[in-house]
Amino acid sequence: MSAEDEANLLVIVIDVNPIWWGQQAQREPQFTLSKCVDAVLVMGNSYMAMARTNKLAVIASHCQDSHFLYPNKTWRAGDSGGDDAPSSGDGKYELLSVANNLIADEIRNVMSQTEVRGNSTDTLLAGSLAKALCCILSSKSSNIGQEMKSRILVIKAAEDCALQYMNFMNVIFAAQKQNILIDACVLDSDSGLLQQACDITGGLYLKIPHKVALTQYLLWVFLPDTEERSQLVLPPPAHVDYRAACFCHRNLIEIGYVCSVCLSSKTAFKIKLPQMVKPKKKKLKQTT
Amino acid sequence: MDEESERAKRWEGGYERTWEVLKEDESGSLKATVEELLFQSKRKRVIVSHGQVRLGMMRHLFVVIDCSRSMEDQDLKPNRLTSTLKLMEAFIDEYFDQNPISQVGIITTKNKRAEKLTDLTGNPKKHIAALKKAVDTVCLGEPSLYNSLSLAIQTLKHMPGHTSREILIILSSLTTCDPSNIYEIIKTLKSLKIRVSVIGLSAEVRVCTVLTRETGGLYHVILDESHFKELLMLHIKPPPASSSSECSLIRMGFPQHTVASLTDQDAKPSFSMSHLDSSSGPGLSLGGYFCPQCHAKYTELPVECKVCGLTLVSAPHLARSFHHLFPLQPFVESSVEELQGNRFCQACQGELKDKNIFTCPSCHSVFCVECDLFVHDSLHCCPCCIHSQNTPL
Amino acid sequence: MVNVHKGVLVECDPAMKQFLLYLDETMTLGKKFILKDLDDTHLFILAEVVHTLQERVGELMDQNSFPITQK
Amino acid sequence: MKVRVQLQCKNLHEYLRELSPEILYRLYNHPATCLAVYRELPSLAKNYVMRMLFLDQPLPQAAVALWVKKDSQKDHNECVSVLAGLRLWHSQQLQGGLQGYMLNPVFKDNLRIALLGGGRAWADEGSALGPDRHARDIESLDRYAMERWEVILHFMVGSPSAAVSPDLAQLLVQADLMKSEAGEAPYITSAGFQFLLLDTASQLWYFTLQYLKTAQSRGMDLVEILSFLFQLSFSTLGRDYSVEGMSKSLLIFLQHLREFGLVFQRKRKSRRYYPTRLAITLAAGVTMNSSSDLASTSVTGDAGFIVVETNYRIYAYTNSELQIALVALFSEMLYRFPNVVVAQVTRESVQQAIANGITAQQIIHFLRTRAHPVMLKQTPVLPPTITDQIRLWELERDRLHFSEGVLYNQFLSQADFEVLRDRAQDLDCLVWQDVAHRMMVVTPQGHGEVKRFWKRQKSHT
Repeated sequence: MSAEDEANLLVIVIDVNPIWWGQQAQREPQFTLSKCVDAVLVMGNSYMAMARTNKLAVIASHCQDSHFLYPNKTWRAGDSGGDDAPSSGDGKYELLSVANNLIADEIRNVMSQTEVRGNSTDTLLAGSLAKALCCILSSKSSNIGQEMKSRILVIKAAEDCALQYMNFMNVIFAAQKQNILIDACVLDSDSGLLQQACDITGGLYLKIPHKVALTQYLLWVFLPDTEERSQLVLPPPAHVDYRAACFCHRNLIEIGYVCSVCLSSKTAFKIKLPQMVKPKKKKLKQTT
Repeated sequence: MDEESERAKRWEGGYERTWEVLKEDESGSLKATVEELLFQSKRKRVIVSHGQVRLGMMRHLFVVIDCSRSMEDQDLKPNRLTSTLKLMEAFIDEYFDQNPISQVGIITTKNKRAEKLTDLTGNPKKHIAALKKAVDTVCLGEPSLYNSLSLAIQTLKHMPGHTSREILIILSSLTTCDPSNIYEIIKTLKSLKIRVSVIGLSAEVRVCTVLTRETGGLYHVILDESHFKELLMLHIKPPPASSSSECSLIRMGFPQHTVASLTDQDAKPSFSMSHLDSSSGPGLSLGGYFCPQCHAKYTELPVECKVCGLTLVSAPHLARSFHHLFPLQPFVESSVEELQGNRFCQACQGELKDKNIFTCPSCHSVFCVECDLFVHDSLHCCPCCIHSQNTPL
Repeated sequence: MVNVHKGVLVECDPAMKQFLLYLDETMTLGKKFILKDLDDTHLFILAEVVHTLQERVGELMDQNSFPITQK
Repeated sequence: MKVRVQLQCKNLHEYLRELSPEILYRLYNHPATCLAVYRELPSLAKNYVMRMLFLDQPLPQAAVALWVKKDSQKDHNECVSVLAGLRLWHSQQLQGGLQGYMLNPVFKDNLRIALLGGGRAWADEGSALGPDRHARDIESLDRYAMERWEVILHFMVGSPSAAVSPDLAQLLVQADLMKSEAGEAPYITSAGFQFLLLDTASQLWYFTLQYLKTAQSRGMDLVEILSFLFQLSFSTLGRDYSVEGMSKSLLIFLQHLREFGLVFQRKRKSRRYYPTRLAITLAAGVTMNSSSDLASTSVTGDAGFIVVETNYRIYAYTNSELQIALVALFSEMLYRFPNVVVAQVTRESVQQAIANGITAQQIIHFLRTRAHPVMLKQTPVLPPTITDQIRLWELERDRLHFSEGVLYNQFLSQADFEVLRDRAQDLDCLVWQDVAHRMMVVTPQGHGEVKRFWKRQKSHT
């Protein structure tokens, strides 16, 4: 049993990419964003109910922005709740109903206020993870003397965004340094980036076969903390592809050529074209 | 000694009249100024980062550790040698974490001789094992700068031109016993583009000043153990490459991790090539990384294939060094009073309580000190800039 | 034939037992009170002397201990 | 003749396990109880419950056993027995003859309600009454709670200024913390002394347990008040709740809680009440066993204040009469200053305390848990000379160990001795034996039976 002076923090990052969810609603009307948020709420409630010291944060990852759903800025600033805190009027644990209402309100705000600009269709997961790390760090420094174990759970819907590769890797290494697990629950197609994130930080990666049963997957696989995970039988680690992608055609390669200065990798084919090397050199000269 | 090297003794001046910095507030308490000082010291390390320069990403570094009699001095606890070796272990770990495709070798010098403790390799475990063993070394005699430098040169001069060749000397003694003119070897070092840096444990020595100035290295003398650590960590960042150094493409393999049992049921465990030379540990395992060229098996990366000589790495290893190439600009510090709107850190959503805030120059988001430090020290990317689509790369 | 005595069983360390034997021998309590010397750490004694015996032991302890503290 | 009684403090599960199944089932009818019970489960068991919470069919036992890895089978068995002991799940025959597990449906429904909503509200919100003109902030609530609780403790140590209601005084007597002779003011018992040295959370839980024990005798419904207690412990600090819809016995209970400082109610007839931190941390006291050393001292946020020096001096930086009285329980007061008292631990003072039924362990625990932050920096927190000496002083009293008995000796044969000894052993009244000298001692209670047996034995032969 966890000691009293040990706090746990779970940060859930939900992918709320409106384009993907819009398409999903047409594909499978029985599993929409609101269903997914409901599942996350059940997961969050179960987590907070487990122990008094369990803390929760929820971040929505959108196309342009990452939005903290809970704890909210105003919630944290004001003294816990106050009189205006809405109450559910049913048998739910008070703290949970306050949190749930907040999350529901916030997500409504996020979805209605942010319009999709331009052609950006990718979810900015790296940014959300970066914010999650900062959030974990700040709650760690505010509870000095308390042992704090934190992990991040990503609920991923849309495709990976190759543009984010570098930032994503930076976030993963920062998480690894801080001993923060990254778990991933993938709804749609496999995500290479998240596979690497889970493998490097020691988290669990699971692509769920039945989206409708999301709640059960969350409760069965992702609710147990690290200690219980060592006791339970859980899905085996994912097979991770660590091959590098060629910088020119983004093919995955087994043997390649790496530039000694910028560490970009090329296929053997490209190296024969001298003009590929030349502009690179020029660019570097400028920056020197 | 010229003007510049005289001024290099600033570390002495830094601690003059420290009491003048302290000022009492109205109630006669020192708390406010002490906090201010702490805040400043937190901030200091962030500022030192150079802009867009070409870096020597593939490094070949020889660390020379002085093991002369003076290493038995007890000004570092428990003594200089133990303290140095402990810090070196941390250095090696961090070095390979940040420069995964680089190599390190360790040389010790004592009794007027230089000895290779470990060869130039990319395997941190070997170095750390050697360092652990070296704790029992008997420190005696004088060090020899000349001998250790020439020993390092013998190996470094064969290293390819696109890599950066470096020597880091941790010197405790104030004297050195050289068989020949040391200025000759400084010339050789310069012509071979080997960069020599020195960390002095006792005081500044003229020959080291010249040595570092001529080869373009850094020369520091430690104040205490924490300063020592800070100075060592300075050498973890790849140094700027000389503009004349070559640039070339290196052949590398990106093996995949395969577990045999997944593919066929009656798989047998096999030996890994990396266990051939070390008798430690059980050599048999089911899965591993297979060299794409010759199919030799290895249990961990990065490694140089023992059979075909191909450097085997994984993509994340390359990615680890990327942040050196795209350093994050320092955030602009300003007073919290100037901020309009609500005072929340954009990253951690915490309230901005400190006097100063930090603004990212490209996306104008504000951050608190803690997040600023974290972003620059470990994250290496602005949590708000990555939300805009036009990120570099 | 079996003999039956009512009394109190005392369990103590050997040093303490010697003290009790001494008290018994010198008739400090006014009479002999040990009914049976059982073994190194056990004695069987009269029930009525238990209280006075405790006082005696307390006194002995007081004599053996000295104030460790100064006021 | 050991006179000392160790204060027994059960934790929540031990308490619940002793209740009859009917009462347990009724208890699980309230979401708050379910949540409280759930939180106290071992972490693995919590996950079991979560996995089964949304299943309506029983799960085969074999499948449940496969949830854990082979080397954690021990933890699994423990979880199974805890869950079964609290009647949170039960076995059920599956179709096809397999044994399966199924969560207690009452518990399942109510835990679901606690997590996901639905069902009836726990209590009426104060908001129905409109905002309170005399609203209390958290700080004043804390102060109030501490004041109330200290009055009780003061009453126990016999401070003249402290007065409590006859109900409470009677409760203290029933809990064996105080004793009262006819017509006299009650005085503290040895259990009471031990109680005083506990930390607040443990005190509160112990007291609550004692209250619950007597609750039925005062015509209260155990289930009702337990549910209310758990409900209180899950309420928000600084919010007001309404007494609307509470039964008469619950209202009496509320008045008692008010006296203990668990809730704040401005006037006896006031329609709203505020739970205090004491009520909310009640559940925290639940987890701690009486044996655990790491009981948190500062539930209410007061830092340690005691400095112990190797010269047996105690410096207590406090103004609280109560704390001074507690220190005085086992030490000799030397000086008294506005913010500090100086006391000295002496052989006499410690022996006095031990005679009062306090153990050396409790004294040391008291000193350690209330140690000044300066003391906390060193390891061990207390000087070992002091702790060892206090223990030695306790042992000193144990130099002689008396037990009343009857000595049998001068047996004629070894067989006779063995027959009688075995009989005494069977009757569980053998205190001591010496086979070589054919002597044995039995307890006075067993003497009659052994004697009769001996007589019968004689007549047979």
